[in-house]
Amino acid sequence: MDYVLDFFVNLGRSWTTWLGTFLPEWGVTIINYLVGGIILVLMPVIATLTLTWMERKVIGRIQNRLGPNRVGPWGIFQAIADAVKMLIKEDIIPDAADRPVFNLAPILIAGAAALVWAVMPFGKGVIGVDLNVGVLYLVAVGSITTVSVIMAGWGSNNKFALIGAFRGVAQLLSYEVPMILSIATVVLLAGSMSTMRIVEAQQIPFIFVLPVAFIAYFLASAAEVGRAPFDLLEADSEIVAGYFIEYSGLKFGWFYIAEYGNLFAVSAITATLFLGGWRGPFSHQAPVLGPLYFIIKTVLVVFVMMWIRGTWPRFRIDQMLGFAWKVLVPASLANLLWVAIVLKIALPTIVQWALMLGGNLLILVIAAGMLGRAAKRHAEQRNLAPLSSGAA
Amino acid sequence: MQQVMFIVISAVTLISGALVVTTRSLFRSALWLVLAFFGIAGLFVLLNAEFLAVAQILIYVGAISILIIFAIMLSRGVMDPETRRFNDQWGVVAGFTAVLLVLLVAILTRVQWPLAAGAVPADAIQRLGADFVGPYVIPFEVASVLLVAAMIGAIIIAREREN
Amino acid sequence: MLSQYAFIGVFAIIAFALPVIGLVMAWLLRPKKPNPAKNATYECGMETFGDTWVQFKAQYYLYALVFVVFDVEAIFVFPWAVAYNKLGLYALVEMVLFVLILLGGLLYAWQKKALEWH
Amino acid sequence: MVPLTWYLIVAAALFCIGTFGALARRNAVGVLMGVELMLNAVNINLVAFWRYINVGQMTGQLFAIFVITVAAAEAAVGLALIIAIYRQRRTVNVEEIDTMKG
Repeated sequence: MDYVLDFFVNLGRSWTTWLGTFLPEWGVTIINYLVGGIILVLMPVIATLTLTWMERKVIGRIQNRLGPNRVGPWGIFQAIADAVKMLIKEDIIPDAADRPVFNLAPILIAGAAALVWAVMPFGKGVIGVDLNVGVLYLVAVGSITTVSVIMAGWGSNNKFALIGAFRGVAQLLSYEVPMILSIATVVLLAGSMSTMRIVEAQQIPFIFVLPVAFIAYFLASAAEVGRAPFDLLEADSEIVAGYFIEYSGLKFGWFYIAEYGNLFAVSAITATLFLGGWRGPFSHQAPVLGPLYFIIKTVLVVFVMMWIRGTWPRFRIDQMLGFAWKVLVPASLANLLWVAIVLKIALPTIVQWALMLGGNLLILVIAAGMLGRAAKRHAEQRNLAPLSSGAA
Repeated sequence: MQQVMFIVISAVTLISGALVVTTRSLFRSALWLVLAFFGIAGLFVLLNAEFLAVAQILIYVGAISILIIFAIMLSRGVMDPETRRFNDQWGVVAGFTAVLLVLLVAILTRVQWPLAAGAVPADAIQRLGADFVGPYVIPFEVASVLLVAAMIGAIIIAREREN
Repeated sequence: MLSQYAFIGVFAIIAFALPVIGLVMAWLLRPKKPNPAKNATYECGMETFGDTWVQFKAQYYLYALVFVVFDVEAIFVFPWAVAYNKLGLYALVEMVLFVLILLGGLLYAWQKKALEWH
Repeated sequence: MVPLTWYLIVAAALFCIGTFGALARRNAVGVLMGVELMLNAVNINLVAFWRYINVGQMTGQLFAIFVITVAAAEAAVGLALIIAIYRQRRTVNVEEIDTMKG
C-alpha cells in the first residue's frame, strides 16, 4: 500500500536498485540520466500531439463546428496523421538562404522547448533536477528561443521573415520583463528559486495572494508563446506567417512542436508558480496524486488560453507593446514592492496574505481604470463611437 | 571527469571566441559570440557559481547579443562580403596579442597563488542578495543609476530625429 | 551540485539531438525534387526585388534597450528576493530606492515616446 | 579538481582573442564584440579567484555581476552610437570615422 501511495518515487528507487544489481554505480547514473532525459525530451512532442487535437476541438466548439472527426474516433489520430505528413513532405530550402543558420534555427528552438522540462516539478520527488536557480533557469532557457527566432528570420533571407523575426523579438523582449518581475514576486514570497520549494511554500495557491502577478505572468506567457490575442508573429493578414515562412516539412514541424511545447510548458509553469503545482487534496498523504493534480491544473490553464484565442480579436503591434510596457511592467513593479513592504510588517501570515491580496486588488483596479481612460481618450481622438453605445 | 569537461568547454569557448573575431559575416560572428557566452556559462558551472552561469545566459545571450544583432541589422550595408574584415595594422595587432598571451601565460604559471580550499557555501545566492544590500549597497545603487543613465543616453543617441 | 548540472548537460545533448534525428529521418523519407520556382524566395507570388536587408527602424533597438536595463535589474532582484526573509528593514529601503531609479528611467523612456510604435 | 592555473590560462587566451578583435576589426560592431569577449575573460578570472582563494566571501561573484552590469551599459551606449553614426555617415568602419583627427 505504501508502495502505491508514493508510486513514482518508489518505482524510481526499485528501478535504480534493480539496475544496481548488474551495473556499476556510474553505469546506473548514466542510464538514469538517459532514461529521465529521453522521457522529458519527449514532452513537447507529446504536448503537440495532444494539444493540437484539443485546440481544434475546443476552437471548433467555440465556433460552432465539430473540429476534426475523420481520422480515428473523434479525430484523435488527426495529430499523428499531421506528423506523418510533415515527416514525408518535401523540404524546400530557398536558394537565397544562409543555409547553416537556416537549418540550425528549428533545431535550437525545439531543443530549447525541451530544455525547460528539466526543472518542472511533476510531483513530490518527481522532477528532472531540482536546481537552486530553478525559475531563473526557465527564463534563461527562454533566451535561446529569442536567438533562434532571429536566426530563422535572418537565415531565410526573406523580407517577411525578417520583419516577422524583428516583431517577434520585440514582442518576446517586451513581455519577458513583466514575466521576470512576476516570477520575482513569487520568489520573494516563497523565499527560494527552486521550483520544488516554491510549490512547497504554497500553503494556499499564490493566485489567491498575488492575483496581479498571476495575471501579468499569464498574459506575458501568452505573448511569449505567441498565443492569441498576441499572435502577431503569424498575423497571416499582415506578414504572411512570420519568421518561419520559408520553412516546410519537418523543419516547420519543429517550429510547430516548439510552439505547442512552449504553450504546455508555460501553462505548467503557471500551475507551478500560482496554482500550487502538484499540491491538492491528500497530496501529502498520497504523493502519487501529485502528477495527476499537476497535469489537471496545467491542462486547465491551456484550456483558458484556447478559450481566449477562440473569443478575442488580435491586438495591433503598437497596442501590444504599449500594453506590456505601460500597464504590465508598472503594475508588476508596484506589486513587487508592495509584497516586499507587507513581508516586513510583523503580522501573522494570514493577515499578511490578506494585505497582499488587498493591495493586489487595488493595483488591478487602478490598472483597469487607467486602461479604460486610455481607451476612451483614444476613441475620442479617433472620433470613434464609445463601445457602450453599441455601434453595431 | 571534471578535467575532461573543463577541456571540452574551454575548447568550445576559445574556438568560438576565435571565430567571433575572424568570421567575415558579422551576423555569424554574433552567433559564435552566443556560443562563446554559453561556454563561459559552462565554466561558471564548473566553478560552482551557478547563479552567475544563469545570469550570464540571461544577460549576455538573452539581452546583449540581441542588442548586437539588432545593431548589425540596423547598420546594414556592412554586410557586403567583399569588404575586408581587418584593418591595415592587423598583422601588428596579431603579433602584439600573441606576445601578450605568451607573457601572461609565463606569469600565470609562475605565480604561487595563495590557494585556500573550501566548500562552496550552500546559501551562496542568499549571501549574494545579502551582500547587495549590505556591504555593497553603494555599488548596488550606483548600478541602478548607471543602467538608467545608459538607457537615457542610448535612447537620446539612437532615436530618429523627427523632422 | 555538479551532478545536477551533469544531468542538465546530458539532457541538453538529448534535447538538441532529438530534432536532428527527426530531420535525418525526414531527409531519408521525403522526396527531393527542387526546381528554381520552388527555391525562389516566397513573396506572395511576385518576383522578389531589392535586397532583403532593408534597413530597419531604430525603434526595435529602443525596445531592446529598455529590455536590457530591466533584464540586468533582474539579476539584482532575484538574490535579494531569496535572501529577503533574513534581512532587516534596510533591505526594503534600498530595494525601493533601486526600483524607483529604474522606474524613473522607464518614465523617461515613456515620456520621450521611446515606447511608442511609430 | 581542475587547477586554478588552467582557468587563468583560458581567461588569458580569451582576453587576447578579444583584444585582437577589438584592435583589428574594421567594423565597429566587431570591435564591440571583441570588447565583450575581454570583459568575459575578466569575469572568468574573478569567479576562478573566488572559487580557489576566497570561497567564503562572495566578493568575486559580486564583482562579476557588476562587470556584467557595466558590460550591458557599455554595449547599449556603444551600439546606440554605432547606429547614430551609421545614420549620419552611412558607414560603421572605424577607419573612416575619424572626424576628430586633427
